Amino acid sequence: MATKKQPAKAAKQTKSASSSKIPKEVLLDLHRRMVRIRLLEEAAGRLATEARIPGFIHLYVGEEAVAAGGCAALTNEDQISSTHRGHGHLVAKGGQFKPMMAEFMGRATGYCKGKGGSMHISDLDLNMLGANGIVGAGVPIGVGAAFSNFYRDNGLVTMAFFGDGSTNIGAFHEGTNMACALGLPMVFMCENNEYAEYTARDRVMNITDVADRAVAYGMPGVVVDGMDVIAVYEAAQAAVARARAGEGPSMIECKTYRYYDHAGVSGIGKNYRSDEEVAAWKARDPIEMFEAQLSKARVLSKAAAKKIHDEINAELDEAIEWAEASPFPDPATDMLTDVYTEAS
Amino acid sequence: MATKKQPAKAAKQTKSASSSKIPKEVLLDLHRRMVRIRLLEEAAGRLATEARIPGFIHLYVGEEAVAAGGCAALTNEDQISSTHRGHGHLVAKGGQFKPMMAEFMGRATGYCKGKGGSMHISDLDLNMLGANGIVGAGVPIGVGAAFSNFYRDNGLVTMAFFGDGSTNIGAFHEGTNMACALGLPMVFMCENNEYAEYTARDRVMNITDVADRAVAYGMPGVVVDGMDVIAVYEAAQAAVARARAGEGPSMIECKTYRYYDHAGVSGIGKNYRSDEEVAAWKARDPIEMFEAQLSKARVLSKAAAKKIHDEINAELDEAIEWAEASPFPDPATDMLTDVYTEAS
Amino acid sequence: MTATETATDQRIITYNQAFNETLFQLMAEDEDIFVAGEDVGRYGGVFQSFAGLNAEYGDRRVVDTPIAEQAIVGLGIGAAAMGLRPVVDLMFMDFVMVAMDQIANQAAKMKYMFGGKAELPLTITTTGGAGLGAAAQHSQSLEAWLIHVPGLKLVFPSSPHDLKGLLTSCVRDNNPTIVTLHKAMLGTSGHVPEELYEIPLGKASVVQEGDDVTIVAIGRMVSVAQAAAKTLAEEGISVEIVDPRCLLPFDTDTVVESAKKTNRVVIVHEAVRNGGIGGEIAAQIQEFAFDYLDAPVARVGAPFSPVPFSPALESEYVPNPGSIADAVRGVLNR
Amino acid sequence: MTATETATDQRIITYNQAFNETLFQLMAEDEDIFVAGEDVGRYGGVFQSFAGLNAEYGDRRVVDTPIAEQAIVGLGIGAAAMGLRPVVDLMFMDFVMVAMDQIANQAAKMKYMFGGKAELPLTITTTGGAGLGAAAQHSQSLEAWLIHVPGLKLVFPSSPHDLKGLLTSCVRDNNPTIVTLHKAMLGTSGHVPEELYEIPLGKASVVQEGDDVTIVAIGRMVSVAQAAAKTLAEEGISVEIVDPRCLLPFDTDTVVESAKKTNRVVIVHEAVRNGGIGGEIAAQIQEFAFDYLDAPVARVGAPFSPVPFSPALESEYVPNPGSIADAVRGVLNR
Ligand SMILES: Cc1ncc(C[n+]2csc(CCOP(=O)(O)OP(=O)(O)O)c2C)c(N)n1
Ligand SMILES: Cc1ncc(C[n+]2csc(CCOP(=O)(O)OP(=O)(O)O)c2C)c(N)n1
Ligand SMILES: [Mg+2]
Ligand SMILES: [Mg+2]
Repeated sequence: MATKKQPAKAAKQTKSASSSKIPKEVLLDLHRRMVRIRLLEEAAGRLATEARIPGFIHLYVGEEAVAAGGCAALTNEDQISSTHRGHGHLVAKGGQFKPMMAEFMGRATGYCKGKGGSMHISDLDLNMLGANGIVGAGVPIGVGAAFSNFYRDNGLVTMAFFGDGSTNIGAFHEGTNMACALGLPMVFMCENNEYAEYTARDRVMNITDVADRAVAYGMPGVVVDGMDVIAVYEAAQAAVARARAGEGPSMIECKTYRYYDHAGVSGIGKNYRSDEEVAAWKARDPIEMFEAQLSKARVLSKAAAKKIHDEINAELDEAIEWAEASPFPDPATDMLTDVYTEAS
Repeated sequence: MATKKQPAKAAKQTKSASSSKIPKEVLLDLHRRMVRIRLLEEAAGRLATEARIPGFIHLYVGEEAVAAGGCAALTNEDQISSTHRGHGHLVAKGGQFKPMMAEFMGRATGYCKGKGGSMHISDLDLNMLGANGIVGAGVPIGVGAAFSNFYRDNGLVTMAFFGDGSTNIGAFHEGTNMACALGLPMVFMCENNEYAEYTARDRVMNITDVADRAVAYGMPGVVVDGMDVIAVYEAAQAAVARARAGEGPSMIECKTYRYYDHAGVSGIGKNYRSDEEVAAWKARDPIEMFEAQLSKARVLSKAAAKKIHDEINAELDEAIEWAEASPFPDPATDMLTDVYTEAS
Repeated sequence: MTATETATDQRIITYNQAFNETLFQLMAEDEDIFVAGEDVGRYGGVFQSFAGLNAEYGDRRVVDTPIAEQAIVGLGIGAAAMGLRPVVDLMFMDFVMVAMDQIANQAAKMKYMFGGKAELPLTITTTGGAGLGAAAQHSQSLEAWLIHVPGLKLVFPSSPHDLKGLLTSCVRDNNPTIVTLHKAMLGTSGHVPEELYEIPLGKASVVQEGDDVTIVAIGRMVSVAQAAAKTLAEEGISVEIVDPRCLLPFDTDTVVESAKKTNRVVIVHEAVRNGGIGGEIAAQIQEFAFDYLDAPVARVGAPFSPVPFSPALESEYVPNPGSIADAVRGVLNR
Repeated sequence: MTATETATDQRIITYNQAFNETLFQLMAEDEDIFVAGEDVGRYGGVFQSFAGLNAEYGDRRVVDTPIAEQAIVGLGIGAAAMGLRPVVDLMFMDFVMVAMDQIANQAAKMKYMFGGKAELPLTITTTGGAGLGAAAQHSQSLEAWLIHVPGLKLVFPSSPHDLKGLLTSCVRDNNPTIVTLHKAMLGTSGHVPEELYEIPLGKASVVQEGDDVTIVAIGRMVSVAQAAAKTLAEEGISVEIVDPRCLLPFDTDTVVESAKKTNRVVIVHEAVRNGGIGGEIAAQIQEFAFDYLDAPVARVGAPFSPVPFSPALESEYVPNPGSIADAVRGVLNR
């Protein structure tokens, strides 16, 4: 008999703020990124419920540690590619509330002049390559950005965010394999929230850890607690360092959870997951856990944390007001612009 | 630090006819399947060189042990899906020379009435789902056949043949994952001949053994010597038994080699692989090695083997003559038939 | 079952319910039919179009798949080639792009490439069209691509009634068929007989008779054309509306006959006008009714841009009663 | 370099050589240009179109990729968005199906979806057309799909000279462009200036002037139309041939002007006639030259089947001088 291949099982691991040697500014930065995502998303959810935001909206609440921990390991010049659940990625990469809110609302002042909306939110100036309505499609585009870094030998790294469900689609496979074959400076950041829309992960793939897929491409894969922002951050740092050093891609699987429905804040037929399951994950809320850690480590008191929330909420209120006062694009003049780049 | 995933390395293994408990009829059957492929392909190559076969032609010479060993483990009712290099698969599944030759030549008497040619050679009556001009595309179609077996609970198995290069494309990934997720009765049979057209495997994937990819789908993967028909046959038998028992898919990687150019018998710019490399593989010719084993084991003498070659060559000569005497399809009557199935 | 039950032939149900009950009934009559796609099983589909099927027919016949459109269509092809009658779902029509090879290189061509031996009783269901603020990758109408592919059949029903009849015909057909639902019509109600019936593939419907001009309208544009016709009637313009219903094969005869009668034609579809199906239809009309035309065949479609997200843009992007009426006045005032 | 060198402006080289030397020259002048695709590097491409580039510019600028068309196009998109000027190859046009999402949902729409911020100086090269016995999945002409996608530009050169000028314009353009070579024309020779030059995208060429009828022909059909025109000239019929060259954007003006002059038009393309680009062109001609037309615009294209393998079928499947001449006589005898 020929020898069977045995999947290498990955161990999980969790970090705590107190045990870590991470500088205080970084801890506070991680915290702020997470809270900014959370509050933006809660507001967006409310606005969608009130029909003040049209179209589909996919909220990132619960998964903040992934975008925050991943993006904090990057410089502003590094690129990220994203998914349909892209608000969190953009905020973590430095996205501003005003043009985000305006975009959600389809206003001319939005990041995409109202042409993209939630599902295509982007800011290339922040090296955020756009949310994407097609599952998996952001991965090959991220590979292209990583190639440009390799081509220019500029020391930059591209981080591709993607969901567990997206790892079943062809574009994901082609992209990861190409990045590994070409040895590009790239980090593959899986948000494994255990569901693709309303279908549980174990019904559509025969493995428990998405990171096992790294084996297929010849890159290292690690599993981290995606509710632990420090665990994510440290894994991301290591992977980014590796990529920056020219040692090629690696994959990080973050075990995480989305609190709301696949789209919007609730939806029909929510029987695809149990209330107990949701509660168990919420009991490990990434922001609450981190705030408790920070408080214990005397980095950030509860009062100071509350002040940050309040500040961010005020910024959000202002952004919402500004966005709602913003004009819609004008079909007469704006419909056919931005289709082509004119010769200069 | 989170734990790194380590690819499980597969051991290679080789079988010899003498040590095996395989019945004599099966040994002779394996031999005959291989020789039938070899001689058909040599003839097809000659005819293409003489422009008696039009279009593209991808020869299977050197890889006979894979199709023969794989298909010998199947019943007639089991299905196979194929690739652009499909002649060998069809012969191994019972394909007849006359309609094959006629198809290569674009005659109305061919398997596909001249509409498909080499790249689409097929016989659904033999449960051969067609050669395919699109790399990787045969895999999902094979998954569909396997699903029909599962659906009908008929105990049949589908074997998908595919090249090393094809494992880099999305359709392969989607198909294998779906088969594993649904637990379908399927065997994934990789012909790793180390090249995709003119590009070496190690330049387009970062792993040595394609079977490592099985890990990503949660199925067993094995590596066998693809020049050793018994090794292939035994691995296939085990995988087929597993699938038939309802235990789901597995992957077999056969290390093999094609003797001729990617397409046709030679071609421009053959500097993509060295003469030494070709010679080294030819020194381990699957048919010569097997005939030596059979002779040593007193299963088939050299003279008897030669007689088999001669018989098959005679059958081929007849098929070629028959095919060349066959009519071409008639544009006036045949062009627009077979596009749709008419209501009955 | 989700159908509202009143007197059998007076029943009013929605477009989405018509889809759902038709699948229920077809699956009951034919054991070879199974359904597969993303979230179509336990959840009942993202639009609940498949609601209840999994509970009734189980995981074997109503299959949740991974996100893998190529493999979903491939699953259908291989199973159909083995004699099953698969209904596979591609959620949004925009996703045909991800599966285009399996649809157009494999499913459509297999029979021909195999010299006739393959028979593929495969149905692909999907939702097209704009109007929900779903932006550029979830709002397209791609029928023009599909009619260019020999081997396929394609329907785009404009009412719950037609949906039931066309879906039935497609599922029972022994060729690869594609049924496009309009996602903004899912809640639209209409009269639908309870029992299964077929609408022949390739037979247009004259939705409304008229004398002055013919509007050929597709999918949701049929009701928009009806709204335009109402306005125009007030101006004394009598509009005939033809709904091809089946886009491949196409009922050229009915369309040409209408053109010969009214001598003026406006074609309306939601897809981008350039390269849209309107070009093919216009070319056929001028070919077969050349001497009858009093004005060039006009086409109304989306402007040459991706589908914009903002409702402010999208509402003008999609043809509306005003733009259709303008086009009608255009061909009349010539 | 593979170019045959004679006097600069008298040089005769092949279509394939024109492609090759143009890439050499463009890469020499712009460090941001790289080439990527299957076997385009060390081997020089399956048709040797990329021969020598890898040796000259190295593995970094001439990249062999895995078989992964989605990732090949994605590689181009991401790199282009970051300011490089990628040329990515899809070997056979049939393979656009495998990469359709990246081409039509991503590359074409990114700029619009991002409110204008993205600039994608991306060029996709591929080979279309039948004639080599390459059967149903290696012989298609899919231009009709691509012209339906706002955001793309598409050229289909009919001579070595046009190939050089159009390829240069496409690579220098700051939008996603697709350059379709005809695989049966690779060995065709013609006069090609040595230095780089541009042919504006969206400008048709009047290949031959005439009075009685206009043939609008695409790609390899231009030379086939010329052959037909020769026969027709012997019958006293004077044919004007217009080659759009660029199919998106399309030079409606030149085509319509010719139609107004000759009053009769035959459109010829290799793709399946139904849903082909001929429908769009015919619709535009009847729209803008309605009062000038003495006969319906005729269309010659492939019959409604996949491309057959057998040369006996394929030679009749593809429009030929005879079928074109027949169509011309058809519009004249009306
Ligand atoms: C090609 C494609 N198929 C299907 C969909 C519909 N869809 C949108 S999100 C989604 C689930 C994605 O799951 P995952 O990748 O795990 O991301 P998550 O939503 O959990 O963040 C699906 C099926 C799509 N947008 N694109
Ligand atoms: C989608 C697609 N891309 C590219 C090709 C061109 N092509 C044909 S065979 C081949 C190489 C396939 O390599 P492998 O799978 O290893 O099979 P082998 O030829 O070695 O048997 C390529 C790239 C194709 N036919 N389809
Ligand atoms: Mg998920
Ligand atoms: Mg190979």
